[in-house]
Formats: sequence, C-alpha cells, structure tokens
Amino acid sequence: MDEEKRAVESEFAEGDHSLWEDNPIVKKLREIFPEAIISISGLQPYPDELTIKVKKEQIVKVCQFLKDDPHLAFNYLSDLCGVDYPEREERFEIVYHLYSITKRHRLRLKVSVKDGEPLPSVIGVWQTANWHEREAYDLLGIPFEGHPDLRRILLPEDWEGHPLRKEYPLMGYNSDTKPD
Amino acid sequence: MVLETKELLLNMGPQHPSTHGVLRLLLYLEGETIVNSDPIIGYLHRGIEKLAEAKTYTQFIPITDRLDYIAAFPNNLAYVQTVEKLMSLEVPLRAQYIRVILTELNRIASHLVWLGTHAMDIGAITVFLYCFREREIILDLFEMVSGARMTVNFFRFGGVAADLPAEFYPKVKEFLDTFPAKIADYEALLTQNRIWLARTKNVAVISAEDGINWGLSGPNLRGSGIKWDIRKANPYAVYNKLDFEIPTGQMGDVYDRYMVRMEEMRQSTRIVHQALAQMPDGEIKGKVPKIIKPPAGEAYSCIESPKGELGFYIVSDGSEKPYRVKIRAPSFVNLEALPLMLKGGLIADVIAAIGSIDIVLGEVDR
Amino acid sequence: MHQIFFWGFALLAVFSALMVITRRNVVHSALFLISTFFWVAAIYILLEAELLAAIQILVYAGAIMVLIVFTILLIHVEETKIINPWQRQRPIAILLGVFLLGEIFLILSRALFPESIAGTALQQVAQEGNTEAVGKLLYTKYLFPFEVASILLLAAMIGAIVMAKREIEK
Amino acid sequence: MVLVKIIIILGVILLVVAYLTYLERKVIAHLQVRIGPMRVGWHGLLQPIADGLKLLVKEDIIPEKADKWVFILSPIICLVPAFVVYAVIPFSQHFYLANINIGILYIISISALGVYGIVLAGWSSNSKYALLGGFRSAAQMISYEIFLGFSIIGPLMLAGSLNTLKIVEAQSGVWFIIYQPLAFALYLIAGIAETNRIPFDLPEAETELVAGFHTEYSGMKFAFFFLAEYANMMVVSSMAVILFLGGWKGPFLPGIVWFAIKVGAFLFLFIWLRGTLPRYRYDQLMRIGWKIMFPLCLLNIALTGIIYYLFL
Repeated sequence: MDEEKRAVESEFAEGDHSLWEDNPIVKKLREIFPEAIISISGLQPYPDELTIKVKKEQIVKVCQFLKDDPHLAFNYLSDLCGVDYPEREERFEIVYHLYSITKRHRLRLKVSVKDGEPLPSVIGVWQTANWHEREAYDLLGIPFEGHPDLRRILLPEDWEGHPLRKEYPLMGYNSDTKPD
Repeated sequence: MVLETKELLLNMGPQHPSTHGVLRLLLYLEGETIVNSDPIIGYLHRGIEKLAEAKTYTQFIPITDRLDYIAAFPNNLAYVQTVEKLMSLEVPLRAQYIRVILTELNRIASHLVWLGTHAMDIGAITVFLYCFREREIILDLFEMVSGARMTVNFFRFGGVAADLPAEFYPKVKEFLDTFPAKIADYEALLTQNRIWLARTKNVAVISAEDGINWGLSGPNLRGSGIKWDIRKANPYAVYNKLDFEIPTGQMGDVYDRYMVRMEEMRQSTRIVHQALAQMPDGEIKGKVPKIIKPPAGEAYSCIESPKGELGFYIVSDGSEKPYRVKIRAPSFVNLEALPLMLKGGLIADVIAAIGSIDIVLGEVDR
Repeated sequence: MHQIFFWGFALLAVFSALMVITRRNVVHSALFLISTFFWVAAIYILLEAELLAAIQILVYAGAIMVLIVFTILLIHVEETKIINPWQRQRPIAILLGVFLLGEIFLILSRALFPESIAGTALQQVAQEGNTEAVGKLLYTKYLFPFEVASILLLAAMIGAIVMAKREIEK
Repeated sequence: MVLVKIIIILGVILLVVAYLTYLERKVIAHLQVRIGPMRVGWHGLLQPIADGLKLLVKEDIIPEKADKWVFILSPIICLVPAFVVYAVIPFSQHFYLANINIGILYIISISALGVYGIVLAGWSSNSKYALLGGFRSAAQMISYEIFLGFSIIGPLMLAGSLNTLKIVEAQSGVWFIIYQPLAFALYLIAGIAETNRIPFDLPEAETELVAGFHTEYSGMKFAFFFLAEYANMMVVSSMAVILFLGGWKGPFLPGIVWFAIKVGAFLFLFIWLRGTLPRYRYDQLMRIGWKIMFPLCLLNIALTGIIYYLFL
C-alpha cells in the first residue's frame, strides 16, 4: 500500500511541468487563468496526454473559456469520470477529457474534491455531461451542484453504497457469494 | 363540460422486441405523440470497471469482449492500445495490419447486425435474414482466426495472439469480392423504397451543433454532417497508410445515419482489401515484458469503433492491476441524446430512432 | 315459424335494450346496444327488408357504434363506474319516454302512414327488388328530405371537426 | 342439405386457413433464403396441425385486471364474422351457400363487425400496448372500410347489382379489372389495410406495440385472432376475384379450380408483400387513406358514372 501510495502521489502531485510549458494550450490558459491552474502533467511524448489540474471553484469558467475560445475550441466533451484516492485529503479526482472536433486536439482537465463536497456541474457548457455526472454520482458518490436531474443511473434507486470507491468490496456489501 | 386530456405514460421495455436488449424507456405520450422520454439503463450493469481493478492487465482483455459484444475486436484494440501507450510498447507492422483487417471486418459485422435489426424494427424482415447470412461468413472468419465467433479475446499487448491462418486469405478474398453486390441487394430493398423513405426521412433529426453538444460520435454524428472520424482525424494503427472516404449526411435524420453506415460498409471492404495487399511479413508480437506492469501514470486512448469514439482511460499505480479503468462507451453517450431526437415524434419513430443510433446495451451499462 | 323467430328476436332486442340502460360499465352498455341493433336488423330480415337490415348493421353497428366505443375507451372507465346511472335526469327521461310512447301509439292506432305509399312500395319491391325500390324512392319522391339530411350531417361533421381541433403548439 | 354444405365449407375453409399459415411460412422462408418448417411431416406439411394442437393445449391466461367477459368474447367477435361472410361467396356457378340480392353489402356489413373484436380485445386486456393497438386498428379499419366500400362502387355500377352471382355473370365477356383498373388498385390497397397486413400491419406492429391488441392473449383465444386474420385475407381475396377477375370463370378447368387459382394468386401477393416491404407509420397511413385514396375513389365513381351514362 505504501509503495502504491507513493507512486500515485508522485505522479499526480509533482508531475514534470517543464516539458509542457511550451504547449500553446498551456500558454493560453496561464495567460487567462493564472491563479486557477494547480499543476500541469502528462505522459510524454504524447501531445494528447496534456493534463491540467485546476481549482474546482474555477472549473466551469475554465471549461466555458476552453469551449468558446476560437483557437482552442474544445467543443466536445469526450468523457467525464471520477477516480478515488482514499488516502488523499481531497479524495476524489474528477477527470474531464476534452476534444476539439475542429482543431483535432485533446486536453485532460482535473479537479479534486473532498468526500461529499459538491462540485459545480458543467452541463451548462456541454449537455453531454449530464449522464457522465450522473454516473460519477452513482458509482462514486460525488454530488454535482446545479445538475438538473442527479439520480442514480446504472444502479437501482435503492442501492447501498458507491461501488467504485476503493473500500467497496468487489462482491458488494450483502453478497453471499465468494469470489473465486 | 370540459374534457381533460391526460398524458399517457408508456413503459417501453426492459422486455420489448425493439429496445435492442434491456433498455427501458419511459414515454410520456399525448395520443401517440411523444412529449418527453426518459431512458432507464443499468439492467445489464456488470460492474466491469470495478472488476478491472481486481484483475491483472492481461486478465482484463477477455472482459473487454463483453462490452460491445457484437464488435469485440474494436474493444480489444482500444484497451490494448491504451496499455501499450502507457508502457510505450512497439507493435510490429504485421500485427498492426492484422488488427486493422479484423477490426474492419468486425465493423462490417456490427453494421450488418445494426442494419438487420433496424430494418426489421421498421417491418422489413427479409433484410434481417440477408444481413445475418453475410454476418455468418464474417463470424466464421473470426472463428478461423481466434477460435471464437463473438468473444474473440485475440489482441495482446504489443501484438496479436496468433498469425492469420493460411485458409483465412482465400475465404476473406471471396467474401470481399461478393460483399459489394450484397450491399446492393440490401439497398435495392430499402434505399429507394417509398415506405422506407417515409419512415426514415426527417425522423429523429439532430443538428450538427446539438450532436456535438450532446457528445454524439461515430456514424450518428457523421449523419448530421460532421466529417469527423478518429481513423482520419487522429490516425492510430496503420490507418494513415490506407485510402478511404468518410461518408457524411446532411440532415441528421434516421435516413442519413442509414446512408452513412451503408457507405461505411463499402469503405471497410476497401480498407480490408488494401490492408491485405500491403501487409508485410514479420513478427506478430513485439518485445513485451513477461509481467505487464505499466509505470505509474495515466493514459487515454480512443479508436473509431463501429458505434463511435470508444476510449479507455487507465490510471496505473505501477502494480500489476490497473488502479482505475474508465471506459468511454460510445453507445452510452449516443443513447443520452435519444430523448432529444424523440421529442415531438410518434411511437413508431421511437423504434426507428433507437435502431438508427445503433446502441449495444452491454456497452451502455458496462 | 315466422312468429317464433319474430318473438325470439324481439325479446332479445328488448332484453339487450334493457341491459344497455342498466349496466354500470359503459363498455358493456355499448356492447348491448350493438346487440340491440343486431336483433332489430334480424327483424328487418323477417320483414323481407334485407337492404334495410344490411344498412342497419353497416351504419349503426358497424360505423356509429365503433365511433362511440372508440370514444368510450378514451375515457377512464374506472371513473365512470362510480357514476350512478339513476341521476337527476330521471324526471326528464320519464317525460320524454311517455311522450315517445304516446307518439308510437298514435301512429299505430290511427295508421298515420298513408296506405298509398306503403302499397306502391310493396309493389315495387315485388317487381324489382328491395335495393332498387329504396334507391328509386330516395332519389325521386324523397330527394329533398334526403339532400336536406345530407347537408345537416355535413354541417354537423364540420362543426365537430372545428370544435375538436385545437392548436398544437410546437 | 344446407347443413351439409355449411359443414363442408366451414371445414374446407378452416383447413385452407390453417394451410395458409403454412404457405406463408414456406414462401417467406424461401424469399429469405431459408427453408422454413421441415420437421413435422414431409416438408413440414403437418406443421399447421401441430401448431393447432399446441395452441389447443396451451395454458389459457386471462390477466387479473382484465374485463373477463369482454376478454373472452372479443376473439369470438373477431372470428365469427370472418367465417359468416363465406355464406354468400360463390365458389363456382353452382357451389354457394346462399344467393341473396345484397350479397356484397352483406359481406361488407358483416365484416365491419370484426373491428369490435379487435377494439374490445385491446380495451379489455387492460394493457397499454393492447389499448394502443386497439385504437390504431379502430381508426385504421373504420377509415379503410370506407375506401374499400367506395372502391367497389365502380364494378357494382357496371354490374348493376349487389348480387355476387350476377356480378360474376356480368363479367362473362370482359373482366372488370380491364374497365376498372383504378378501382382495382384502390381495392387492393384498402384490402391489405383492412386485413392488417404489411405494410399496413400497425395494429399488431410487433416491434412497436409488442403484439398490439392481442398482446395479452394466449392459447386458443390467440389462435382465434390468428385464424380470423387469415380468414379475412381469404375474404378480401375472394371479393377481389368476384368483383374484378370474373369469379369462377375461365377456360377448360372447372369453375371451382379457377376460383381457387385466382384466390391463391392474391394470397401469394399478400405474402410476397410481407417479405418485401417495411411498415408505414400510423399518421402516414391515415394521410394516404384520406388524402389520396379517398379522392381517387370519388374520382373513379364519377368517371364511371359519366362514361357509363355517355357510352353504354
């Protein structure tokens, strides 16, 4: 566990900023939202792995800007999901995969929230976020603020717990069956 | 006396002949006109993403077969490709070509299932049987290659499980030579048919702008006129060496989506032809460590599956098991836009619309 | 033989008619009304008025009642079941009933139908058959009332469409 | 004597209807490069009987919330008119049950009653799919009955009679299909719609309304609806043969054989269409009916009247 924890922490908290600083997307964002960016990372040498972590209060603003700016034009939200890091203080990381159909480039946005802490919804920016956010709420229990219809999507209404949290047992809480 | 009209709530599914699996749709009707609708999913939820965290990287390959179970090769490819990106693995050229051949054949098979069921939903039963006749040949080819017809579990990190058998080549050539005539057969039954036109033109329309906003991908978005295909836009495997067209529609109605997929089948035939001609000799598997242990990090990689953008987001903590796997399933996102397409339509349009967005519930629910 | 059939049909018709007004379920009432029409048509056949019988079934049982049933089905039957069939309309209904009965009695006893019409009609039927006789009478002697009735029905139809039509906001 | 005839006709019709289902399955199968039923008897020839037996012994389910009596009555209401109309159909010059003056009117008025079976089945099942199916068929059948009625007025004017025998006799020289091609086309469309067949099979559109009005039916009651549909197909075909194709008339072969051949051709057409065409949508069906077929029917009647008055 310790080894795991260290590995995860090192990748996401530290990250190698310098390699990405020349990227035009990073430059633009640094210029417009100098205080919103927490960190910049991403797997090299893939330009579509650019990852920017931002402050959660700013997420909707940043998203709206990324979508509206004619040079960035991130008009397409590919995916939105949550990742659980139980050992961190801000336990959940919500990952937005943006894509620009006109410019053909990708960007990964990230924010972190504590357990139970509401995150502003980005439905206003991309309609498609609706079901993705419901899924994140369903499987991880992340509440989204301003979501018009936040209810479980994959699991039944009366389901207990959020399966993708790390402490959730693989076979569920009330299962009689044992894993092989 | 004032007569009040009441909204009728119709529960379509989860057991219904044309919801293509276990999709449940709540339809709020006024007469037969749809005022609102709410897709309810999750009946096939198997917790695949949770399962991934408990399996090793290799153990998860067969599980990807069960996502979009009528197009298993693309699922394999998307997953394998993401792990390869994470580990910076080289894939030999021959393996790349084998991957392309099989995924394109699978695209044809998937589109044939779509066409057959879609046409049957609208009442043309014969097309269904014609389509399954051709799909049978493709499944036989898959069996020849992988030993399985549907859950193929064939791609490996850094390559493929085995080389194509010698008897594969004549069979696939024969199929490719006869298939365009078969497409013409389907089209003869549908494309110019007045009833087909009446049922599909201007039905379940979605504009390009809405399509992007709601995250549509694949043929559904191309039907609305957006010329975006990941094979061309961000080429993976060896697609940049192959020559093919991206068909698009204009209106974004059921008919355009139909025409796009019909043309895609022809283009896939072309691609397989070229790939077979260009395929070099050589290794089918690159240098891969015995134990798959990607360095800590994260990667997202997507392909153009028959349904649209199929992406895998994998977070690795450096161990043998993935820390988190998120599957960006095209059907899940495409289904989300269904209520938008249905609004103001009739009950009969519901099945035309469901058929036209080509969802597979295994992928929607995961 | 004739007599037995007549009484059988007549009793069935009256029985059905009674069931129409006593059933609480509107759909059942409608079903019995159809059966009433059917038995009345049977009596027409006994009177050798086949055309009338066929028209009776075609128009009343086959068309008008279908529309009535159609309308009834659109209403929630559970709600209509609660309504008491014996309502305040009773006095008016009795009044109208008595009036109608008196009318029928008058017609039958004084034989208000002129002999001559009945006579010629019967002759024509014998000569050229039922259908032709009805057709000829309708288009010669009764042309004016026939056309007036058509216009009336047309007006009613247009009125119904105008009333039922409502703007559907997009 | 009449009773014997009734029994013969009913028996034959039942058998033919049963084998019509077999024919349909075989023809469709061959259209779809399959072979169809092969297991029961030689080339599956006993399949309809096996099917009948299966339906007979199957559990008969009545939904708890259904209106029991109406639910039971509906299949009967549906089936009886479909068989009663055969009383006036002349299978050959001498083989018929009744020769009445208003033959065609009789067929139309009796078959008009069949719609109750469908509407009430839809209502009494207490299921939304069945109800929607019932509504659709009510609207469809009422409308298309009108077009059916109007489309045959042309031939009736030419024959100058409603009597089925006289109509056939009037076609001794030329079949009415030559004089009345438009009426024939209209009749055919209306007939297909009236029998709820593809492309007008909306009341039971499987893929939308599950099975439409008979979703909740099983066993023999379901079989009744099934039989009624096929019996109606035969009625519509027989009427077409009588009104447009000269009934039993034809060279060499005996009348009844000619009649069977002509009816068979129609039935094949019905099946062929099912193997080829998709299904119309409800509003499209209504639009075709009222905005295209109805004016054409009226036009045909007017033209027939004018030509008849001027030239004949």
